[in-house]
Amino acid sequence: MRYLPLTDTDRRTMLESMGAADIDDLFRDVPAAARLDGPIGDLPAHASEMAVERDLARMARRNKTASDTPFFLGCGAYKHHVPATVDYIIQRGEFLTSYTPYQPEIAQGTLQYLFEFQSQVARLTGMEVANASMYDGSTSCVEAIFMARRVTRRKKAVLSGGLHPHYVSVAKTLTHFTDDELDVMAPKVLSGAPGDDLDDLLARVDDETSCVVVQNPNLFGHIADLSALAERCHEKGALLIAVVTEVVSLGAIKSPGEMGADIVVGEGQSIGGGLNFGGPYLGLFACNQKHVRQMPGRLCGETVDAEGRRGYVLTLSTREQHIRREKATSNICTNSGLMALAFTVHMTLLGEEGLRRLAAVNHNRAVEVADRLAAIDGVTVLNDAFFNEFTVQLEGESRSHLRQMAEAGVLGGVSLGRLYPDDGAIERCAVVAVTETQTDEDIGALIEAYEGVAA
Amino acid sequence: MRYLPLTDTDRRTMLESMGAADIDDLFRDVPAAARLDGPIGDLPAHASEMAVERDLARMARRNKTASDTPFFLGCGAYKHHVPATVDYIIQRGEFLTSYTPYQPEIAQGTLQYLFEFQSQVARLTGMEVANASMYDGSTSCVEAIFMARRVTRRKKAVLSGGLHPHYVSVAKTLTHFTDDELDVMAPKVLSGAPGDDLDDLLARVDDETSCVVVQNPNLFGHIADLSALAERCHEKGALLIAVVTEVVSLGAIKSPGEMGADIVVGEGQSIGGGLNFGGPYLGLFACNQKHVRQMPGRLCGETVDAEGRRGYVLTLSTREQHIRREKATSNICTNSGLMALAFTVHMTLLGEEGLRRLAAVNHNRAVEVADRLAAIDGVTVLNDAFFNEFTVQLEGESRSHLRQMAEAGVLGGVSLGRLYPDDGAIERCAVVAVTETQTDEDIGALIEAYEGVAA
Amino acid sequence: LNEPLSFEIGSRTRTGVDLPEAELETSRLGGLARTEPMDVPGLSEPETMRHFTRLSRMNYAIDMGLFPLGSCTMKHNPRLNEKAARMKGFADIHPLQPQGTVQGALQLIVELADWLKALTGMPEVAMSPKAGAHGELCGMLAIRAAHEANGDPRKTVLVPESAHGTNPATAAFCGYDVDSIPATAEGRVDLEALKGKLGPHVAGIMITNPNTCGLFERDMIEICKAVHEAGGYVYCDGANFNAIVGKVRPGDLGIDAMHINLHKTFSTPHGGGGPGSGPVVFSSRLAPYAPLPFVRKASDGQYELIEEEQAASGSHGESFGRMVAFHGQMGMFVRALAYIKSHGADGLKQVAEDAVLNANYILRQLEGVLTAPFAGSGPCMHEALFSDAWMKGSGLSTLDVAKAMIDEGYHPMTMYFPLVVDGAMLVEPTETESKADLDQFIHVLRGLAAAVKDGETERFKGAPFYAPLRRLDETQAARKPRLTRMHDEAA
Amino acid sequence: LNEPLSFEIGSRTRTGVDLPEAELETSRLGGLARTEPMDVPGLSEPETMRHFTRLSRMNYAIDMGLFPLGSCTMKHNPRLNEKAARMKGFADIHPLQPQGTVQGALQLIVELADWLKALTGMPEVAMSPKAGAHGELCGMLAIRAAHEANGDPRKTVLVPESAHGTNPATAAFCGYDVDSIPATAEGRVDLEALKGKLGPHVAGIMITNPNTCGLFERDMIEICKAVHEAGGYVYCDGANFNAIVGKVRPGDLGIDAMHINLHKTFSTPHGGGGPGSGPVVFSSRLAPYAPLPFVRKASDGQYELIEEEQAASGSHGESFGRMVAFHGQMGMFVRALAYIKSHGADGLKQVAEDAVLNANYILRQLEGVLTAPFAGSGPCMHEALFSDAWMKGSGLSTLDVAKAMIDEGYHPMTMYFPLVVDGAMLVEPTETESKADLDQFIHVLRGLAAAVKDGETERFKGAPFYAPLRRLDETQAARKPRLTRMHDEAA
Repeated sequence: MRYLPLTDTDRRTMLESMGAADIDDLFRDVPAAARLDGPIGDLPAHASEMAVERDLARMARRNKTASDTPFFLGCGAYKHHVPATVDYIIQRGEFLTSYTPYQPEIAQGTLQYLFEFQSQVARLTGMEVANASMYDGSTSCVEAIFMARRVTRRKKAVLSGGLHPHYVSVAKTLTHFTDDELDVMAPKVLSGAPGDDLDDLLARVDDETSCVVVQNPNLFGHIADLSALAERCHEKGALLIAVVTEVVSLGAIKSPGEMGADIVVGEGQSIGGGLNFGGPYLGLFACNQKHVRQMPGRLCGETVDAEGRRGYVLTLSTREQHIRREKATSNICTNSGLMALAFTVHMTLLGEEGLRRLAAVNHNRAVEVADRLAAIDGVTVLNDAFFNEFTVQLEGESRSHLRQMAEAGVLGGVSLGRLYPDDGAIERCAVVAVTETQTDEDIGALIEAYEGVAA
Repeated sequence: MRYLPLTDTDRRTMLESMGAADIDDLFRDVPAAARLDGPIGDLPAHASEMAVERDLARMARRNKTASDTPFFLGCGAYKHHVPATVDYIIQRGEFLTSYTPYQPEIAQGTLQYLFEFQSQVARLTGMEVANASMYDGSTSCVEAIFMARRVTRRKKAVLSGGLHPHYVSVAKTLTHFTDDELDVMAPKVLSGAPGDDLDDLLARVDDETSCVVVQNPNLFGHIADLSALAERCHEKGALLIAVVTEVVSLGAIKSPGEMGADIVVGEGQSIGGGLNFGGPYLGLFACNQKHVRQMPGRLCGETVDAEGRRGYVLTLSTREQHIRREKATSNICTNSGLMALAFTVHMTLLGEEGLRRLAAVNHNRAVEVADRLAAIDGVTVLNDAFFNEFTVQLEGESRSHLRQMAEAGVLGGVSLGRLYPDDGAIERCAVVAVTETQTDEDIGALIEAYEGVAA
Repeated sequence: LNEPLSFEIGSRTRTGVDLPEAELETSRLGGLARTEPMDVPGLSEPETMRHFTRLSRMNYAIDMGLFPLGSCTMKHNPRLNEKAARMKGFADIHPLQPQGTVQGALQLIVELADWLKALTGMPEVAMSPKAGAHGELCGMLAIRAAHEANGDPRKTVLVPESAHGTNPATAAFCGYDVDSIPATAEGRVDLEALKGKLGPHVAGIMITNPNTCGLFERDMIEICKAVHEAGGYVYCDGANFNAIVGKVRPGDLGIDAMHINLHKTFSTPHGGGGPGSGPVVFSSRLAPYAPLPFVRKASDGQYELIEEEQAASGSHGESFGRMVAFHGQMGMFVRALAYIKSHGADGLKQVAEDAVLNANYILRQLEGVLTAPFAGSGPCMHEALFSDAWMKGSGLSTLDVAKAMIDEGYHPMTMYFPLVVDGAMLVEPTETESKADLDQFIHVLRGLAAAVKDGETERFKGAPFYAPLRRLDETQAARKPRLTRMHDEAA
Repeated sequence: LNEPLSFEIGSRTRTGVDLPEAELETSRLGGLARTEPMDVPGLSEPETMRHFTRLSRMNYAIDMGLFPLGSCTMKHNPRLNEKAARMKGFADIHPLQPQGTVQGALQLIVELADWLKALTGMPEVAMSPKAGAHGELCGMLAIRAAHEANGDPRKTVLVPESAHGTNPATAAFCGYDVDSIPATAEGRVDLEALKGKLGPHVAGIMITNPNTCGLFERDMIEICKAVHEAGGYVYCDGANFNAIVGKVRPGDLGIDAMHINLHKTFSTPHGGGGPGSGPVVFSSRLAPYAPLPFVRKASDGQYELIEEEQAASGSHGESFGRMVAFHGQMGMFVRALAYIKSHGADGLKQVAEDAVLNANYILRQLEGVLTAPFAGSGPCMHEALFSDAWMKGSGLSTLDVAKAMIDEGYHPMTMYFPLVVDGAMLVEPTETESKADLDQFIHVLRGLAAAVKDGETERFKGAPFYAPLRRLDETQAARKPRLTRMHDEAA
């Protein structure tokens, strides 16, 4: 077997050296009743690299890829161009095959990029500090709710109607057995500002509220000014948690920090990451310095070595499970290292200038597409403010229309019926995302597809 | 422009520092008549990575690839499976973006793999030494002819009829203006042993002959025992140059060294290299120690450093052009470094055991395919001895038949009419190559395709 | 040679991408156009390449040498896996595409799930957990959900003292009290003590097997029986499954839930800290509570995704819900399946055998030099545990030895874990080390042990001397944390 | 930490591939089955990965820092190029496939050829030469063929004394005598001396422009005129085309043939010594003699390959023939075109400007410290030339300074070339260096110059101290060459 360096001779020599008769001698502590005789039957035997590659390629070919088709899906996962440099860097064995940097003397590569990553995320979100990343946006979000509980010592979280329904589900699941209380608002199909009802949200914040969770741009693509909400939260002693699932938007719109958010969580997949059918992704988590000791997840900090040279270490690990065990801030003991590296490399290539340009291309093209779709009879664009995705309402149920487009080779958006199956008004909606990756031909195909189903 | 780090501010500062008014001040030595005013018209401006990638991908998609189709072409370029490890290693920046190892203290990585490469090539070919590679098989071949002239001080080279016609062309081109004499034999469509007529070849070796060049397996896939020819050459004071275009064959058949060759040249693309539409490939060049100072190309040798540690350097460069100028053994001043690295890595993964197995799979499958083709009415298999490719003769001109198969999606071999356009017997022939990469379905499709054209 | 921060060499106006200088249309931004600077520096592409290449060269990695971190299972990461994960058909598909357009992706998830079920002998698997600790959470939530469904929400989870820190943290996260079970003198769970703690308040046990002392829990079947009889469930921390894959099926031991760290057993790269993936297998008793989503092969041969909508109307009504957005770590699934198919059933069995053989070889070659507290407890499994007793009186610690290993060209072993042993050194070679590499490692450790005994204190106290940096001041880092580049710091 | 040879750690029976243990059928091998051992060791995949990863880490590379090798043009190698070259549609097609199945590949060759013709202002290009020196050969063979066709086979080629060694070697290879032209005191070709050597025996001149002193040959148009008037052809060594691409078209200067090193001007990776690619552009006077094969876009929009068969019956009957099997370095063509399209016409002009600006910056910043013999000859082009005059009397040589640069973290500059200057140091930064990196380099060289003047001899004589190895004994290597691992050496 190509991955196993021991030869049969090695094996014999080693067994002899320890006085073992055979390999099963070393498994003698396994209860006899549970020992397997030989390879598990029914399962195939080992295969050559060529055979495995061919087998997997066959499965890969059964999927319609975003690059090979006019593609307009978003809702928490976005298709952006990732420079080839990014993938080269994350494949270098020194990054790919290293461990968590617990030995900082031989892990400065990982530690320094984490410090750069934390700095980039903090600046983009308008916060003071950020952690070294989490599993994904949805888990960052629920961790923020738990953090708000620790900070405010209150248990009621208000979740806005524009929050991604998967994020809502995750929050429900993880708070179900704790005594947290969730006040989950239903999404509204409002013309002009679909998703959240900010006035209603404002009204729900009271002295029991630990936090308000609001997504911006929200699931429906709408963007809102969160300043009043932040003010209200702070009056009542609650924290405002802002969720960003399309981090490229931060190149064009006010950061949550500038609008007064206390914690910003998000999905960082858009920068450096591919679609990957939903994972691995990159959870972002940022807050202000005063709350840092209640923050979950790994943190990298600057220090000096024995000769006074600058260096980086994992720090504040007294919050973490391997030290605090059941009193830890979270049970999480990993981050999303390679995805964070991909983010850092891509963000370094972009810089502020590049991100601004990228955001402008995304937004301007989205405006163009929205206007062209709005011109179709039977298609209504609900948003008046959006970044790179927006909601269209059709005259009938959108899911079958979108399947029909897919069969004709156009992936024309996310049908909200899939995410909110029981709501008649929402079932007529779809979210259309536009990035720098669609060609003019792709856009033409999209318009034609909507004309086809609206007709 | 993403590859250019200077900013406009940098440019201004730098120009000022040297008292230059503008950049064109630095180009003032260019005659005014030849200076361009601005970017060359008609040519497009710079483009984003995404745009360039898309543009090239569009061209790439217009080609029918060997993996996506039943594919049986050989004749000097072979489709083999290359392990993913190989491509990872050759992409590491430390190998990919390094220079010729003239500074051995910071180039031991390159130098040591070259030493390993030379050792591997020497052992596979059955020779004592090998160089660090050349452009490709065809240029190695003509360099061997020149080397034989230097060694023997004779000028007549005899080229066998089984030598790849491109190799013959290259030899003709490069000897045309020197006073070398080439005796080029015509290929023979002999049943049993197509390509060479060894008896005729033997008869042509005389006291004027500097070398005999014979390919094994030859272009027609036939393999022959070269021992008698070697003996004859040595009697007459000539060198035997053996050409190997399918280096995997050395895992199954006697090495040219064992059969008495004095120089072995070849194409190493089969190990570690892709098809790449013909380039870059890997020229192999091996000979015995006594002729090493007449050898062309780069050589890596073992030595020690100032502290006595083993190390490697480029050596015997007094043969080379940067020292000897017009008296150099060759004008070549590069090798095929990355391809040699790919060969070395792949060969290290294979080892003797793996190469033997690989060769056995190739040969055994080729035998099976040959037998199945021979069973078709109207198809004759000419070879009785072959490694992984063989010649079939059809009842009509093969080229149109093979084009017809290609249109039906089967790349069923190389039509010899393309390589020898004016020979009626040969125009009915095609060479079919079988490696480890064809599936049973591919073979089924091939048989069906031949049945179709023979019918 | 320190590498500066990108913040020190880049600038706000430089960029390594070529994008049009389009002016942002602001009329559709609701008055929210960003005006504050981001202050994120950009670099040209060549500068970026060098910056990160140089950084990478300050790391140690499995590609460079033995990585003997016990319990972390740093094994060879095949590049075939990387190549497969980058096939466009897997890497370039959206999680919310119509299912008809992602049949191959769903098929891959089902194939991997089938392998995991077959290898563990358990009937159900949840694929979505994003890492080992997330898998633990998944398993414990299922246990909690099962008890709730039974109308008997118990309060306590038993955890052996040798457990990974994530175990008690996870139990607490699910709202449980944690009660610790002591170890026997031979390093295993004390069965009698365990039985003494069982009762109607006990929701279950979280047990690691092979355990973190590197030993197989001989009494596993009895432990499971006892817990089941007391109405509890058995969660197994599957971090060490690589020691027994293909040799023992956890389902045959009586386990109810176990997570599998794909990177440990199935070689997905650790990546300096993730991304991980931690599918959880379930017994039939817990299967109904497993989280959404699922992927199933329907009777018509189509693969289908079962999410909230289908579950509400179907057979997954008892699922405890969703743990993550979308469907889990697809990229890791592809890598793991590539590895599994490469090994096959015979190869995976060989993996466990070689991992255990290599660890025992190290244990036996070093037990006379270092202290191996459980050397008499039978063969170890995939890792060999040593304590610091052998260097008592030298003035040196486990940490010093670990740092000295860096100067010998090795990453240190796991230190001070498990907690049941003083100054623990936990060595896990994995199956992808050759005998020659093990012999070299043993030789180096023997040399270091001799140096300790010879009183070469400075060589240890000052170590590492030959790493990119000397020892770092962790106290200073934690006292006044500097976690980001300040805006006002000079470039 | 020396890395052993694979021959020392591997074995004949170990393998890192999984292939069936099929028995070789010998009946169809004509009695020629191999019996002698190959003695080529195999390693498992993890061992192979480590072996070559460790080896790689002993190299210096452009990805790690400035690589100031004059005349070698070590510039950034974009990874986009690597990605494009690996697209299956380019990497996985056979050179002898029916042309209808490779239209995209032929199109790519035509597109690149069109760019090269437009950038050089020349009407024809031969794409097949495999490297720069191979391109030289191509150009000189065309010149020879043209003279033969004119019935006037001349005997002599003029080559300036500052030329690359490949120039005289190539001329000799084509059967010419080489006559050397002296340089003027300002480092350019001596026009009068040149004119004096012209005559009916002169086939042509091989001239490098910008020349190897880093200077543009001001008299280039006159040189070409004089050579043409004498019935000769002008071959230009295009190694330094990167200094003028987009600024000057060689065709406008009167050149008849010029090779282009794709790696120097168009960033294909150097790869530690190849593979290269050296297309040759031709004036209309030489175009008929250009080698086979060609690719052409036919009137029906199809791309077609013109090989021996078509040439014999068509318009390429005067071609001097074929230089290589198949059609040239496709993989390099893809990379070069990716680079060219990325830059576009505006970017390529900027490439030349920045390359020249960076070199002049170094020249002017260092001319007061080192000796710059041609500093008064006008601006340099893409490289700055220094001599060793500034360190006369120090007992140190150019070599010593170069080796000391290694300890400062740099690859040395080109040494002892061109030959027209004593102890030459030829520095070429290229356009892909930032100002900050140039300033750092200048700072280091100033420091070294000061150290030379301060008599810190040992720092130079012993250098490098901080490289993987110290200075290597090249004499021993050449005296009794050990070029391969001996069969009888111990493992």
